[in-house]
Amino acid sequence: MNQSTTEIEETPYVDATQHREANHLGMWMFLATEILFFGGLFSCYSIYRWTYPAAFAQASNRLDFWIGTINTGVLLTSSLFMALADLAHHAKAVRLTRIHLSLTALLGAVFLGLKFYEYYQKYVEHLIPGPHFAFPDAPPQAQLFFFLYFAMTGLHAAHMIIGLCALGWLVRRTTKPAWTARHSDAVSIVGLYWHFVDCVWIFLYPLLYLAGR
Amino acid sequence: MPASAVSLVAFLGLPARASALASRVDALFITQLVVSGLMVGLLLALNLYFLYRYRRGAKVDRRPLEISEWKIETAWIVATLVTFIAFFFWGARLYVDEEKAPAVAYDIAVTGRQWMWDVRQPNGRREFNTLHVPSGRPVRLSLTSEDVIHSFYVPAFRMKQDVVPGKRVTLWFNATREGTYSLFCAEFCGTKHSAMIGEIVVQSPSDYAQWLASDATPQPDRLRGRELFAKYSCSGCHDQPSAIHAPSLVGVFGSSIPLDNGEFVRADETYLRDSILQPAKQVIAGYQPIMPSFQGVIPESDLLELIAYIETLNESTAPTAADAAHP
Amino acid sequence: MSLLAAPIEKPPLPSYLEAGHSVRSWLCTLDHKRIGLLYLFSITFFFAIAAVAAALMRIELLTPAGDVVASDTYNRLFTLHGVLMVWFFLIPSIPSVLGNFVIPLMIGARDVAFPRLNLVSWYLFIFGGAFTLYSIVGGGVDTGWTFYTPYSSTYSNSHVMAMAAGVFITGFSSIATGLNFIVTIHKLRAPGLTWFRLPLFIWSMYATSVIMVLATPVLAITLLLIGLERFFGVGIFDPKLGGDPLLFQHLFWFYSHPAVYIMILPGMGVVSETIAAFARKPIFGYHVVAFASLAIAGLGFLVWGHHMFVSSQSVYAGVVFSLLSFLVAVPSAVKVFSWTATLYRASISFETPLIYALGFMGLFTIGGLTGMILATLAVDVHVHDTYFVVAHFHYIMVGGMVLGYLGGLHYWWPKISGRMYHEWTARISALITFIGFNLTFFPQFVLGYMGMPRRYHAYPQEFQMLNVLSTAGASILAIGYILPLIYLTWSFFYGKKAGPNPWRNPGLEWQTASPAPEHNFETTPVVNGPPYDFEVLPEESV
Amino acid sequence: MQVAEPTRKILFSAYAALLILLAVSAGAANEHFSHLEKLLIALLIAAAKCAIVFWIFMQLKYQRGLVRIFALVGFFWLAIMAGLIFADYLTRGAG
Ligand code: HEA
Ligand code: HEA
Ligand code: CUA
Ligand SMILES: [Cu+2]
Repeated sequence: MNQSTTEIEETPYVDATQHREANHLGMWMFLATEILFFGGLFSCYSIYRWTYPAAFAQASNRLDFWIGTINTGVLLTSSLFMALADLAHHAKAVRLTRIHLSLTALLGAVFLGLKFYEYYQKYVEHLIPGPHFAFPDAPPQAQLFFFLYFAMTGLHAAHMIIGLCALGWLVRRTTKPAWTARHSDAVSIVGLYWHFVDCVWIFLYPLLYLAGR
Repeated sequence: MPASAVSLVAFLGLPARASALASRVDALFITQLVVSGLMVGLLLALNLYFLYRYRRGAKVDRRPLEISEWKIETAWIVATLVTFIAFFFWGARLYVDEEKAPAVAYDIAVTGRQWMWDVRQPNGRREFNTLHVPSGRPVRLSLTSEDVIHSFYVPAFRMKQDVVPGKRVTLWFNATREGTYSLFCAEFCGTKHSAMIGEIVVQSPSDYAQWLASDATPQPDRLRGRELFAKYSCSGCHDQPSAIHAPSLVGVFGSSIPLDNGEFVRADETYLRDSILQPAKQVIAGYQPIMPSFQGVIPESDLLELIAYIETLNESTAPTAADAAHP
Repeated sequence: MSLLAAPIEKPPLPSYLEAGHSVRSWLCTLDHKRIGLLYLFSITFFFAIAAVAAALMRIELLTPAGDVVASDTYNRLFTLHGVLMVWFFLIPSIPSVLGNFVIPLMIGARDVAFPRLNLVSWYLFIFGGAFTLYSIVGGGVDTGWTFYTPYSSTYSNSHVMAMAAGVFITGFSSIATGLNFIVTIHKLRAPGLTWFRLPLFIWSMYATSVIMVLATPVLAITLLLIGLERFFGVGIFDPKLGGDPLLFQHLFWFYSHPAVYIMILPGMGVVSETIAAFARKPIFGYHVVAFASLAIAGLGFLVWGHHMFVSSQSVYAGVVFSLLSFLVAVPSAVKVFSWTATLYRASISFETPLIYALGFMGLFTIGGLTGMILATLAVDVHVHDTYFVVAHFHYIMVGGMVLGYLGGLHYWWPKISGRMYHEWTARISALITFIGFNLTFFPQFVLGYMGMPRRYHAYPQEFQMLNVLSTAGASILAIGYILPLIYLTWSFFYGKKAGPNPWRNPGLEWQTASPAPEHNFETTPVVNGPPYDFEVLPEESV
Repeated sequence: MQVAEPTRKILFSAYAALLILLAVSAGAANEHFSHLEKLLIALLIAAAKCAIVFWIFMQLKYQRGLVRIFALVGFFWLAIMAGLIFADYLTRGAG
């Protein structure tokens, strides 16, 4: 405990390993809360899909299969780059880290772009729940589907935006040598978050886009 | 029930018991009270004794116990578990019994809405915030709500059932004692939740029959309604099958109707009235606006009976050939 | 638990209270002890508002007619009371105030694992509180603390959105605190402090944190769905679209039943500490009591359906939930019995914290046993949503947890303030609370079985007698609350100096100065024995 | 502080597996299976993809027991929630 006092005053930890382990444990615990956060929505979805299979199938077919599929691929690729960034960061390859992080962010942005285009489409087609919702020949429960669709993908998109902010912050950090030298584990922590958000989409894709096929 | 329990009831001021279920629930409740009371008494006695005997400064033996803690822990875990499981079975048994309505029961429809209970007796007689029932025979209430969740609660029957919009639930009881009992709404439902109260009037079957027949207020008459339905040629299009593409009205009342503009409306009385007087205002999705307006054609009294008639249409009362032949 | 090598006679380190006096040094502090105090002030503030609401409700209920306030006002009062008491007072009470203060001290750490997150958590709490206050000032909310749909989502004309947002944000404060505690307890225990050397308060706080972390997100998403439903005008709990209001209830209670254990486990932890401290004996069946906390936390997630016995959920589900509710009561029973057994062959002195703990035991037992009665299907059909339920949860939450909180506050007060409160005033005030409490809430059991529904602004004549008793009790209870507020504040400035270890307790938190120094310990303590080892610190006077 | 971590090769193989699974999932959805079969296929594939991401990308493979438990705990609790809610819906009207 007799290291440089200023450093130790800042943290409650005895050494860097303890600090790192605590950070990881904390992040995983946070992800567990996220599972339950999204889990509430997934449970609602499951109950209604089970109760109104036909309405859900019919409504699901109004989603754009190809955008959904491509977006899944985009996210998976971004996850790969995120993992590579972490690797590069550990190897102290600053430039490579920065490039990988930027690519991750770029793909994330592509995903969001496609997503918002889809939202726009739905707006044009009057598929946004509310007074202007119009879906001729469909049972009322189709609106439930679209409500869930917007709630689930919207929440996911919000998480993506937070992830993008975190990535932007990391990219800026990589330009600061002092930070890189301290070997913070911020990259792997943000990485955990990013991968997790990816996993949410992995489930959203079949449940929303493939339900009616 | 033992005599002591009976006096306990009087002492606690338990509400009147007016259903077959009431005394069975009370018996269970009082047993639980007695067991809990003994438990609290025992703990109190032990604690006070220990507190006094082992107060600081008292000259007493304070050596550690010889028996293993695990044995003692196991003992009381098992003991509580057994007691609890016994109570569980007793309570569950009563509840499951109570859920199964007898095959033959007398059906009364009750609708909850902010903030009143709307009762429709089997012969169509309607009453508000009062429910007349015959004693000594199973009565089955079929409950629904038009807006938010309410809860139909009769303390004297030890009965309660939430009334949920969008679904119909049943509740049955066998009233054993004649008299007037409180009816409460037990689920918070807004401003006048505490005013959504009423009375249950339990009458002998003959009194009840007399009350039912005495019908002071004019009640919509099903046959008369059906007559009007034919007279104004509603049946020509709406009775199924029909050559003209018009929606069936069976079960329409209270349901949610998809309109051609994508919205939904609840088919309440206002909706039915509007549909008759201004049919073009709200057109059901998938139909053409071909119905003529009856504004000024149907007098108000007839209109009321027509609406009342449409409200009664459901699978079991759907017009039959005999009905159709009647006028 | 063993002692530090060196006695604490050296010139003391500056206490955490002296480490800066500026406003900034408080509002931007990362010290868990200061954050604990920030919470102490905030929850006292919210408690006062909620208590005034309770007082108004009790005054209204003096007479059967709804004559003091309008029915809409009354509905806003109990919603306000319930929401503030649950989310802004009781849930943060022991965890965020006492837990924050003593967990690091008890495990020999310098701070919690994420000090910055800890501060963020307080700001979230305040931010959420601000939303809630806004919704109150703007006209209030009338849904009850349970926010049942479709009333809350479509029919209520009140500030549901703002209040839901307030609770939503505060939920994240709760999550952050729980997460912090879990990681702290896993990672920052002093050398030698193995799991079975931990004080029972730490076990119960660990169990509490698990619930906070795993249940609260579901509340968040549920409130979000209500917000969306109000915003769009349609939603998934809307019966018109085929939505099911019961689904809302499932989600709400999936959080809120476990949440009631957030509101009792910390109290149980405090009781374990104080009974051991003033009986000068380890808690009987330490291992069983420790695991009972975890069992309550785990099983507590499986019983939420007992709030829905008459909601028209399936009969089978009702039966299963009833059975599980009985099972979750067993570990609570184990604790009560173990505390009693601890007193056997003990050496008991009647300091205020012990009096509160004894009050807890009695009132929690009564509240718990009536919980068991509520879990009994056929009986609950009758007493659901009556004053029987109101009495049940006040017995546990006020009689149990609030007494536990006050007891813990007194117990650790020397460590927090460095001073002693006036012992006899405190004992008498504990007694007043106990008497006032019983007078307030016992009549409500009877009212409930007689059939008086809850959330009633006006009620039939036959219920008046007992309601008057209850209101009378509440005014006595009020004195019991106001007294500690006065004498504790007084003692903070003028009380007798306490010294590091006024209770001569071997717990780690007592092995440092009072008030604790900024970084808790001069040297990291090393532990080499079980907890509650009173032999090492004999009472001088015996 | 040296921590075990995946190699580039492992990362790329995981990525390849993910893309193949995505293709299978998209393909199967357009084949002639029944709705139930499609749902099962889709969910199994999603679970597999999620497992790969957790195991390799999120490096659970290289973590100790405690972290693995924390990673699973959320799923376990979600299963409790969904399971008991379904227990209600599946048995409604049966009694
Ligand atoms: C801190 C809060 C807290 C705690 C700890 C509990 C604990 C328990 N609660 Fe309570 N409860 C609430 C707060 C709490 N409750 C609230 C706020 C509501 C109302 C919500 C609302 O609608 O607004 C509620 C409502 C509520 C209901 C629904 C009532 C209704 O609306 O119809 C039920 C039903 O089962 C219930 C049961 C239980 C049980 C079985 C326990 C058990 O955990 C109790 C276990 C303890 C014991 C059993 C005592 C000790 C045991 C012994 C000494 C054993 C010896 C005895 C024998 C052998 C007989 N509670
Ligand atoms: C943590 C929990 C907690 C606490 C501590 C309390 C404390 C109290 N509660 Fe509360 N109560 C709830 C949680 C709690 N309650 C909940 C969750 C509900 C359900 C809400 C709902 O239905 O949605 C409820 C509902 C509830 C009702 C039922 C309302 C209804 O259904 O219509 C009643 C009725 O008597 C009541 C009374 C009281 C009283 C008398 C106290 C007393 O302990 C308070 C005593 C205090 C005072 C009497 C005032 C003290 C005064 C001051 C601190 C200074 C103030 C200064 C001035 C007046 C100038 N409560
Ligand atoms: Cu209707 Cu309360
Ligand atoms: Cu509960």
